[in-house]
Amino acid sequence: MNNALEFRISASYGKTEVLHSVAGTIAPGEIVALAGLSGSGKSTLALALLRLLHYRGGSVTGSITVEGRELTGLSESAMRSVRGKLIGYVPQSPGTALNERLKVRTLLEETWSAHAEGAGSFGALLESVQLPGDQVFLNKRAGELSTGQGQRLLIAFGIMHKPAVLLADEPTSALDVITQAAVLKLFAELNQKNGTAMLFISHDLLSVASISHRVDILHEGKIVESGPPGKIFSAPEHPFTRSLVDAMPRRMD
Amino acid sequence: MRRKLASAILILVALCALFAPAIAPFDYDRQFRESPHAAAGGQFLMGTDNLGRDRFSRLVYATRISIVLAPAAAAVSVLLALMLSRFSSLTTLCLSLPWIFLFIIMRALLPLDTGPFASILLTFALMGVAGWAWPARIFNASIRQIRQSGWLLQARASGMPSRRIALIHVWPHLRAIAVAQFRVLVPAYILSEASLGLIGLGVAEPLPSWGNLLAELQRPQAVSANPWILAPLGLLMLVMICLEEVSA
Amino acid sequence: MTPRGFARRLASRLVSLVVIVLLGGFAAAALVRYSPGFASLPEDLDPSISPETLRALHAQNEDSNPLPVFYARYLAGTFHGGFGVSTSLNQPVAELLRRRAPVTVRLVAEGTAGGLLLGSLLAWAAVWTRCAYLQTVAVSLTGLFLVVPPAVLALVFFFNEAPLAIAVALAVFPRLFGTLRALLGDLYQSPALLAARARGLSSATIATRYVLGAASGQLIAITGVALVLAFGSAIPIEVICGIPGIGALALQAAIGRDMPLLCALALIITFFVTAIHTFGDLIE
Amino acid sequence: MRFFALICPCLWFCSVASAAELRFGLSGDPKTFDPLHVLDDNSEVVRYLTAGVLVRVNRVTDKVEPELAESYKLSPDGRAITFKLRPNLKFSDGTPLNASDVARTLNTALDPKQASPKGDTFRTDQGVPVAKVNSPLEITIRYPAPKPDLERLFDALSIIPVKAEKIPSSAGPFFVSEYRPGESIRLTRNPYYFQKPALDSIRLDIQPNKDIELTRFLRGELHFINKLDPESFDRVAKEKPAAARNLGASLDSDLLWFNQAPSSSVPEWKHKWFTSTAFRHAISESIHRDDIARLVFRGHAHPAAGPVSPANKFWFNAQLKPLPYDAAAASKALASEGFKLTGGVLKDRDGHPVEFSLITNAGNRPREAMAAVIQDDLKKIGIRVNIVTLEMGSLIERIARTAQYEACLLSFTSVEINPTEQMNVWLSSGAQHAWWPLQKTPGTQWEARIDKLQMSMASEPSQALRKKAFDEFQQLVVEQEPIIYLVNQDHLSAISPALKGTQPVAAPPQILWNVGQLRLE
Repeated sequence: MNNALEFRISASYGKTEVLHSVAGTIAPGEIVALAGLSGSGKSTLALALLRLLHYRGGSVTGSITVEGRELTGLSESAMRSVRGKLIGYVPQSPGTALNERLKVRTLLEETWSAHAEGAGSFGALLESVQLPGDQVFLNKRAGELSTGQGQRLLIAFGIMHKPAVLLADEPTSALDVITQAAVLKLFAELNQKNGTAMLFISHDLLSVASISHRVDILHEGKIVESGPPGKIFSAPEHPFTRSLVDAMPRRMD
Repeated sequence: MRRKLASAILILVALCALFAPAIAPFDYDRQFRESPHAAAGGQFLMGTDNLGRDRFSRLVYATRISIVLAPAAAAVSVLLALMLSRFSSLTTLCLSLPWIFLFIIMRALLPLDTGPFASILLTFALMGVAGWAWPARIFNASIRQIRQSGWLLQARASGMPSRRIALIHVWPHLRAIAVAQFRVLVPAYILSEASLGLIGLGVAEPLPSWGNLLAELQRPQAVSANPWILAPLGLLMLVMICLEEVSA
Repeated sequence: MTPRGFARRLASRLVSLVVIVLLGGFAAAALVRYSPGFASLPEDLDPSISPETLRALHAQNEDSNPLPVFYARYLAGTFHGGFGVSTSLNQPVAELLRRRAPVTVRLVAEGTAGGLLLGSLLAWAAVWTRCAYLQTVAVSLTGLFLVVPPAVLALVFFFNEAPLAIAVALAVFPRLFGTLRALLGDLYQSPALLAARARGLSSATIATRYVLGAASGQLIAITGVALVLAFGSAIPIEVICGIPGIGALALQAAIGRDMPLLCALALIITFFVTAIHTFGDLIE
Repeated sequence: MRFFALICPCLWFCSVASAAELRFGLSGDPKTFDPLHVLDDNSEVVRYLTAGVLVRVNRVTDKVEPELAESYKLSPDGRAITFKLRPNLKFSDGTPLNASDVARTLNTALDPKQASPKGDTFRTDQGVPVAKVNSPLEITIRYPAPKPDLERLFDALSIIPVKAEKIPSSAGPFFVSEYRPGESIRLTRNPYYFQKPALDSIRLDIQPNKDIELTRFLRGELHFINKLDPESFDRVAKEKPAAARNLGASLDSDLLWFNQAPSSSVPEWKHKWFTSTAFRHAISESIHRDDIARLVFRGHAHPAAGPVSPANKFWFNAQLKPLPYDAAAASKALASEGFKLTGGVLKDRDGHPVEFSLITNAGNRPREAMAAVIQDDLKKIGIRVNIVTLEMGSLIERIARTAQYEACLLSFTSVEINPTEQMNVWLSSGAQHAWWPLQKTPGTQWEARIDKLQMSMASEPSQALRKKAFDEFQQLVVEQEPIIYLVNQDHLSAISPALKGTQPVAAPPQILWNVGQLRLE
């Protein structure tokens, strides 16, 4: 059986390479956390995997396969049918990623009709991300949502078409601790229910480690260490991983 | 309330234009040769011009022409600007070309027996097409900002077709500027039509237009002799303010 | 951005600026060359002139070279300092421009500045104060000056011996008002501005950092358009009031099919518009 | 206040004025200060005021009077003229002027390389004149064949200095002492001129806007306006009655003609109408000339009788009368030609509706109004006229080069009384032969006759015979109407009562012709 996602890519902005032949494999149903400091190229990786990096002025070389299907070399219109359908994406901050002028309903409908015919029904979807499905909510403008609601909505967009793999780029960084925990729990549930493979990109090792099956450490554009969370925490090998683990807050016990 | 009043006025003006033959007491080209430069009042509501044509009737018919064509041309320009604004070099180039020669060339290609109405239709069409660079230059900066936005990336990541993205996501952000540009272009085109008359592309005798009625204002003596010459200016201003109120 | 990256971007921008300016000049030359009347002179209708003299006059006025050759020679001449000799005014173009530029530059610069200031003030009044009365005033004023032909404005100012730069400003500001208001309205609601207010920043800081800073790209675009608009309204104003400036010159050149003069004007105007555009790009 | 510096530059110098400085407006910059290359009106004004000419035609008495030449003598055979110059003549820069300067001026004007329009007036079909300097103060100019009105030609020949500068020194009463392009030209009295004019200097303010010129005149900043439009004239008459001067009919005529040249833009059936004298006459008869004069020109114009304005008293054929308006007669004449009026639309024998386009130049309000009157008049007999106003360059190209038009409304401006000036319009082979430029041979008998009459006008030494030929020519034009003459406008001027010594005439340069006698009080 094919892996949900397999990639080996390099990415650069102009002449500066920011990802140096970063490779990864995610099996179906697996949750992989990718941790690294700000500026280590995490967001670049997410955009590179979606082949959206050129919109931010970057370029990608290498190979990306989703369920055995090679993405590099696909035309823009072919890529369009991949994005949101094969690869879901949950962006960083609902403040900027939601078009504040549009209604929730419009956003949902548009995301739906990108890959499906007819009118979608969003009750179950919204329920699964613990958002109300009533008219009042649907008629709200994106700018009027709270950050937690916004993030849940973005997750709903990400999983709407039951993608093979979900890329989540710092999905919890804008949230308070309690909401953060709830959203993480939501991801875990969705993973169990739908079997969606997930790539979690985060600087917050501790929070994502709790739900992931494997952790990759990204440092200066390279993956320096990879392994199950337990091993990473107990026996980090790479000096960078060690410093990362050491810097984590410990429970006061 | 104000909005309703403004819409009512606009509808009234539009109705006047639509039913011009019923409202105008005379034909716009009827020459009362015995009463040139007649004062306002009596038989002629706003007096007559140098050939004894009823100013009021001319204004009503002029409204009919200008009020339809100028907004249509402005809409064409704004639409073109939205489509072409990403070509910023082209925009700059078009902003600085001596367009007047394009119009002179167009006039040369046009047969001489083109009727006054066809000629003015073409004039406005040309203005609409040629006038895209101004709004495009304004859109250009906003569009560049939008391109950087997170929501655009999100929309792309969810696989929406770009046409839908433009329509659903981008347009709401450009709407205010587009409407502002539209409102500026309408009177600009109405006025330019008079100057295009100087190269033979404006409205031809005997057809009246707001452009050639407004051009009369350039003769201060004429205005002091018959203040009703100011009427088109007042009406146009009223329409512009109402348009502003309605589209705000 | 790194200094090197900036230098590279600057260089590529400058190259494209030169290309656009040259294209602008060429397009202008082509338009003039292929418009009717290029090969006719007012003297064609003068019965007192003999056919031989007429032929000689035509030979003097027309450059029979194909357009690309004409343009290449013209550009070569430009690098040697002059823009050629105006065919309609019979004077060196460079001298004409030098003598006439100051008046127009001043009129356009003051008109643009005045127009931007007036437009921004009214837009600010309409958006910021949220005062219905002020909004009505702003909208009515804009409506009024939007529909008055610049030529009429010029006459009113001329007869009252008022500064004509104000006439230019009055012709320009209503065309900017709507855009400025839309821009300010956007900013007014932006979260960044809200946050800035929440931090208790002074209005001056908000105005300079958040409004001017955030909108600098659009503001420069608007300034570019304002300059073109101001020049556009300076033409009838100069013509009507008999001011010997570039605007009146441009009209004369167009009527007289004055190829060297028109090319020079096209080059200069394209240069200014493109330069502003490039500047706007670079500072973003 | 930075802004205040911007108050129109032309207002700056209004305050500075010397005692005897004549001030008036010029509509634009002169294109040249070289007297031999003057083509435009503005250059001509400057040329006239600075011209050192051998003789001058008195515009009132029509007599030739001495200027730089104290006397002249025509040879009995009418081929040569001998001028005797005044002694001690000088240019404005102090260099002496003698007969060799006259010869050089004439030869320069005649040099084909110079393409001088002044030279054209001296050329004849038989050849060019030869100048012979007899002594420093005497010169003889000899033609190979008799040349009518030879002495009058020298009214327009300004003697030029050796040094060809951009602004040359002058041999006339004034010289250009200051030129501010786009603003003003100052002429100062030539200290070496043989006579002392009453004016010290003249300032010509370049003022393209007629309304502003009028306002400045009414404020007393300008001493006269040479040509006013009827509306402005009525305003002067109301506000300063003493200043309003109607100089009577001008030499100019407003007219229209049909394109008779073979042209791709004129369909064959229309070409048939346009070449038909009956059709042209019917059109002429259905145009209400009185209404044009009354409405368009506020009564300051008169229906034209023929190709020559009655202002040209000597050459005008007094037998001719303006064609009265008679739409009924026109309709009848058209009916007898096979035209039929059905449902308000006139159709020709083959059923083509009678309609044509009328081009004229844009931006000339009276002319556009005139076109509207004609359109309305012809509508009454079922003819649809499509008015197209064109910008000057395009208009000239159509009428002088491509023949892409059907009918044209324009005016002829005459600078001179002498009717041979318009020869190029009437000769079939003429470049300005309006209805068919550069026609190879005359197409009809009457055209051949016009050619013959014109040729004899140019060479016949007897004035009486020339007048006879010219009368016949006028009669022929009125009968055949290749050009339909509409009205002669009055020449309307405004002259400040402070300007004395004026003897304005309708022919150019109307007020300025006797600039030597003008004075200010």
